[in-house]
Amino acid sequence: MKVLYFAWLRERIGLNTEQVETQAATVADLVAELSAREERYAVAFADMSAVRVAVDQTMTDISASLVGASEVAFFPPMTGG
Amino acid sequence: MKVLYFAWLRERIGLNTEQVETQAATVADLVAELSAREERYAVAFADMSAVRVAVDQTMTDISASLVGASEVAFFPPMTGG
Amino acid sequence: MSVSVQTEDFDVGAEIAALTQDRTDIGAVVTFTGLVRDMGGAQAVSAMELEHWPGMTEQALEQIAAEASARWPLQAARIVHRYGPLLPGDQIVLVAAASPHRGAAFEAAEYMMDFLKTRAPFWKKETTPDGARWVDARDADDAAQARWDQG
Amino acid sequence: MSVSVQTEDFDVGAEIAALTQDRTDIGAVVTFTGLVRDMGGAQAVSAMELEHWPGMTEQALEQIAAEASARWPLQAARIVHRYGPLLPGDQIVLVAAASPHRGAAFEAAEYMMDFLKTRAPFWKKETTPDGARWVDARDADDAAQARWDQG
Repeated sequence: MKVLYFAWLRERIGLNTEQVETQAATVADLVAELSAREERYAVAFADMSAVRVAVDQTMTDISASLVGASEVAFFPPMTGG
Repeated sequence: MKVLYFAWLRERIGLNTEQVETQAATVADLVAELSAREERYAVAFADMSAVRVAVDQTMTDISASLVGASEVAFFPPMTGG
Repeated sequence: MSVSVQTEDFDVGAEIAALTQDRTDIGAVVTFTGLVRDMGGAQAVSAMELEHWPGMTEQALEQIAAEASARWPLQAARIVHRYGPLLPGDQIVLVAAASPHRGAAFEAAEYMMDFLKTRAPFWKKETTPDGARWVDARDADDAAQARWDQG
Repeated sequence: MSVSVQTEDFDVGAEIAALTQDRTDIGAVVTFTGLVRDMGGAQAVSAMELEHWPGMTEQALEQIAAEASARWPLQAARIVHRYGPLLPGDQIVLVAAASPHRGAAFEAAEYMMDFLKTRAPFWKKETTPDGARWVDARDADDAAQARWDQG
């Protein structure tokens, strides 16, 4: 699974993208798995109400299924314009 | 009294400005006086619902007083922008 | 706040640059540019002549810009209106509003356009295949202006 | 309909000229230009860094322009958004809408800005006297976007 991080998630995790070996069935499972793996993920994902999720470039939420998905992106609410 | 004409009023009357000797007490009196004087005024002022009036550069209507006024302008509704 | 009544064309980029130059407190600039269309109602338009009331026009535009500046927190308001002979595709009018926030800039620009349509002493004459004709004022423009009275 | 995501500055006059070139059927062009302000909330801002999601950003902007074009009778819609390092006073974003009539051009430009604020994958980081900080999304921007659902 390709995982992308933007803005302060990228900074806290220290990566903008990585390839993750996972069997997580949902985004929530993936978040739990990463958070258990290393402190920097746990810190970044501490408040998921401040985190937005896209699966295969479609905005969704933490309950979304990862079955058949190839890319997950995590980022704060957008502040363009 | 200085009298100004714009757009099709200017074209029908054939002048953009003229000095008129008048004792007219109101704009309506001036319109009647000019219309009686020459056909071109009568034609221009035939439908006063299509004519707007400014006295001393302030928008007003045909019932406005001319006492103390030095300038009257006649024009169709504005179409700028 | 500044207005120009001129025969020359204008450059919207240069106008925005002049409004924002040496300032770092402006967050939003909204511009409206009006152009001569090749159709007036159902008729083809090959040329347009814009007549105005010199002296009075500048006053009317200044008043419209001042009213917008009083109603919204604007850092700059600008109106440029051309007169004289114009062709389809030519720019006629520019309205620009600058503000810290976008809502105010949008509303002020729209307000200035609505009042300019009904309150600035300009008259348009179009050349069509049937000859030249003076453009009638549109009821829709009066309605657009009137809606600001309720706000 | 076209969008650009770029580090370079843009010229609003040139953008309008490109939209209207060789056309005589456009009556109205509305533009919104967003600029970096020297204040973010109560704090002085000395610089800004705009991060985005390459590839996804272009798609999101194209969708916003397409939605506006479907909702209003637009003859052209254009979005330019910069990314990378910017300074107070710099232009960040341009939205432009061209239509035969002014109401549609105003509404479409405002619609595109409202959706761009909440739906385009950009993130702003400001440099302040207390250090750098990521800009929070504003509730007001969500509300501005939501109002189009009722129309």
